[in-house]
Amino acid sequence: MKTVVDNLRREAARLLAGDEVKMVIGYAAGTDAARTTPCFATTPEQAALLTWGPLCANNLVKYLLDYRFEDTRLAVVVKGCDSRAVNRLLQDLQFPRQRLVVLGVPCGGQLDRASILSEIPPGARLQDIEDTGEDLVLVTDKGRLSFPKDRFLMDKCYRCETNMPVVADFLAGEPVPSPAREGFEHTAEVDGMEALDIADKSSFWDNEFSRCLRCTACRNACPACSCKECVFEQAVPGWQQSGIIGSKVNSLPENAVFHLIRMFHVTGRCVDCGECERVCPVGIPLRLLYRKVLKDARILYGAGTPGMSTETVSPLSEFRPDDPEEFM
Amino acid sequence: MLFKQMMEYVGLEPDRLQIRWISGSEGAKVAEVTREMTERIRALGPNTKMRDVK
Amino acid sequence: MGIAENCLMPLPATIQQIIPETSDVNTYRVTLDDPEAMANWRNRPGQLAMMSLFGAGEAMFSISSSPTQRDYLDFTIRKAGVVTKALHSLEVGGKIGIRGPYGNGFPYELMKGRDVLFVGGGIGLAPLKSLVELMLDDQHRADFGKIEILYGARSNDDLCFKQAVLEEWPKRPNCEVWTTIDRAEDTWKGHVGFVPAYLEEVAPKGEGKIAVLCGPPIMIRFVLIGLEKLGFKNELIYSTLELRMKCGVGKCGRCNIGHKYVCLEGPVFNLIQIKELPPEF
Amino acid sequence: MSNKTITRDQLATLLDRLVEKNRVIAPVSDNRGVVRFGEIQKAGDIAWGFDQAKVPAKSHFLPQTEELYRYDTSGGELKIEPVPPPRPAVIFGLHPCDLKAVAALDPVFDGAFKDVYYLNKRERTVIIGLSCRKVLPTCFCRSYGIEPTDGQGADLMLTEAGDGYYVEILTPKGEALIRDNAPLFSDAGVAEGRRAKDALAGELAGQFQLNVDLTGVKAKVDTMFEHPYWQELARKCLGCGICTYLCPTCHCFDIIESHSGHRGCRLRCWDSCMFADFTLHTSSHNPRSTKKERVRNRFLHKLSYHDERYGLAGCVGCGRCIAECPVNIDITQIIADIEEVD
Repeated sequence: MKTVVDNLRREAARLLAGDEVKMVIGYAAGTDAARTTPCFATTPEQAALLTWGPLCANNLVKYLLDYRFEDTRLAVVVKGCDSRAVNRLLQDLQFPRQRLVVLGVPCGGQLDRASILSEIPPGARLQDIEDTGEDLVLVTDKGRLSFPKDRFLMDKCYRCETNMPVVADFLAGEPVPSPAREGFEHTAEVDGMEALDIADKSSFWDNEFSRCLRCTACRNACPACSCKECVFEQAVPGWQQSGIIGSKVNSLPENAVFHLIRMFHVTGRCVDCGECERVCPVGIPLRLLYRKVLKDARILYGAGTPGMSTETVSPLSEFRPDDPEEFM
Repeated sequence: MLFKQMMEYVGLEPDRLQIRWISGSEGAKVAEVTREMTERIRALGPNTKMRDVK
Repeated sequence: MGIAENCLMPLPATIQQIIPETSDVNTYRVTLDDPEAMANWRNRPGQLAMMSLFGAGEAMFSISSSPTQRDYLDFTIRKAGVVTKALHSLEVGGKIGIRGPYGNGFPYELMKGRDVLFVGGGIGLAPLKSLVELMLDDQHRADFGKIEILYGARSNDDLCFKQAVLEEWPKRPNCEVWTTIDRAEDTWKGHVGFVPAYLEEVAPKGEGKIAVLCGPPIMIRFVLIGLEKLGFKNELIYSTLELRMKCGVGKCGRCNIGHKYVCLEGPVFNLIQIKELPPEF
Repeated sequence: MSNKTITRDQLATLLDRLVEKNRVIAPVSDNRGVVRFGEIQKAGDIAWGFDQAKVPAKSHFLPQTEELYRYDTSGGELKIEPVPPPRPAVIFGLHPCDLKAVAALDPVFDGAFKDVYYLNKRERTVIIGLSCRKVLPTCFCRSYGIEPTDGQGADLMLTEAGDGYYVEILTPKGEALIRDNAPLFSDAGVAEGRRAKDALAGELAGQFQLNVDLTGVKAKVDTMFEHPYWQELARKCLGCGICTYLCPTCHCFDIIESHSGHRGCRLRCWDSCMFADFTLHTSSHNPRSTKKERVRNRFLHKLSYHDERYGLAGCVGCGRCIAECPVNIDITQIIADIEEVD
């Protein structure tokens, strides 16, 4: 881990010193030991703030969109899952390849902050987290607590498809074993949900959607959401004046419509980075929605996980005579 | 088709969505499909899931 | 819970007359349905009211009629967004809602005994008109000195209140009106050029004089610079600042500039106050 | 009336009884363990072991979606119908930071223009506060002069003591509630209750991990409007509404149209100054057009504007925004930074 961080800092400092990029978007230490925070280094000195580890869940690719209309060159640190989002943005011409330096990091899995914090006894202060490879040691002012790392692994990591970046100009470390585990079928939960009858599905999602705060964190963290103006915020065009899209009304139907529209809009774009689910403050299992889309796109159109390469075409932006349909 | 499967997944009757390809010259088909759709929706009853406070 | 006690509840009102101003601006002459509410309505020039279009929403507008006119309220409104489009689709007799008045309005008491220069751009003349007409009213005319009005718009068609600006006001004693449009047109025989440039050309003396302005942000910025050059004192320059509003009563958190709410402490600020505000408008 | 005690069972009985004639609002947990203030039907619905409700109590006084009035425009006529006044309510389980937050909201909705929706609910609600049981790593109320056992702002303040609660009676409203349910309360063990509360206060004071020094922060931040700090800070912001929606003192709202045919209603909905369209003009001019202006506005509001307008702090140190921000924007870090930067 230490070498990766050193390599990352060295490369970032080199890029910044040589003016090859104006900014390196990476991770820096957070305000407590169980988190990191996005870091925007613009000088070689600031490159020393960069860090890397199992608490870097944020998908930083989203931030590229903030700079898409500028003419500066940027570098961004990506994990395997994040790197799919890079390909997606390149494919959608949301960011030009020549203005981008991709700094890849080998990822052995990311940890769930909430599960870590739940192990800290009341009154104890988490001071550091040590990663011994197999075990994770939570260092507190009241003593050291050791746990198998798996205990804190994020759900998405059990089903990791690519723990090494699928696109990178610089790799900060040697490949590491994938955190993916046997027995975690990619679609297991989706299959389970599909098996329910429609009334049970309805009540399951009613329960989830009714808790939604409509804070839009899922959308704002989502690298697939690259629209300059989101449909939910459009100045209402005539045809939907009495419609409900874009309303801030928090009610079950409004919330359900919000999520259903999002589900449809990320088809062929969602790279399953899991940011939506991570940022949701009320714990809505959003990946269960978007993984359904991934599964159906795979079955109906033979589409793989978006962003695995820049060659694949999104199933909804291509017509093939043999596409399944029922409307002709 | 994808969207109908999504609807079903969140518990909406997929029959509430119908997409038909009808050319500008097929007036009779429009009438027929509309009639069929209307009956289908009648049979499904009101869409209570999407009903709002109004 | 009486309606009057609820500051977010609009009063039913009816459109009595629609006066076309330009191709996309109309003046709506409105009365409150409750005669008592109409009789009790008091507003200062430059104050705002929230107009409600049922089925579309609410939006804040300045009242363009003179406060001395007690039988109705005028709103001069361009067709632009959801609410104004709905308004423009209504006819005489159409039902709307009104709540207000909101904001501070122009401090016309402080203007007594002084000459006043008005600078307006486009539809920005609407709130100024309210004050101009108050000052020109026989009842108040003697209280104020010379009245000068410099008014411009993008084109001849965009000039509002043509009858008043081109015909009535110039004929009033001790009242001078200059008009200009941005670009030359065949139908326009008058001055051509932007308002700030015309102001420099006309060069009214600033000494001891009040200036009152309203218009698009860019015009305001340059006119403020021009007025300072002409010797207008900062505390005697008044401008309106308009921001998006939802409640009008200082609660919804939208129209703040620094810690000031434009719906309560504005929309009228003098230049000293404007300079103290953070530049976020 | 002097202070009382109440046993756990009697408190449950009290709440069950209050449900008959009041809306009773208390911390409830959903199937994923997210605690928020919601209406209960019986005392058993309460998430008794809660540490902090994620969604604060403002949701009772300023609901996320609230009907303001209904209208009917059929036949070319216009009828506007007010909503019925709110039912009397009891809200139970506000920790000291949330009590202070309600106090911070009061002057916003009072004043020259009275907001009857908020004020009527406020007037018809009895607030039962509850001392904290522990201090979370993100709590910093103490920096705002709040102790986790402070009852200020509550009508009754409960503190766990032995098998029950020590009950402080702080207002005539609280006194009336006790009088109406006198048999459930006891005078026994009041002195022990008082001592237990003092002991708890001492213990909790030592648990704070986050402390900030607010001296001079307002004065400093008032000079920092043009500081490049905001641009740097805003880079990481996603512009979502988590911090504002979960903040107990944030109160921004939108008024929304909802109609079908001639009938409709106006709804007041939470809105957020972090949203790009919040200040967008019809002309497409936007005074807070980028994340920089929006982030700056939020923190200036918390650290300066609210205080400037109402003489009360706009932050109560509840730490919800720290805990939930997906990119680790941390107001205590910002306060420290403000003191640091040139």
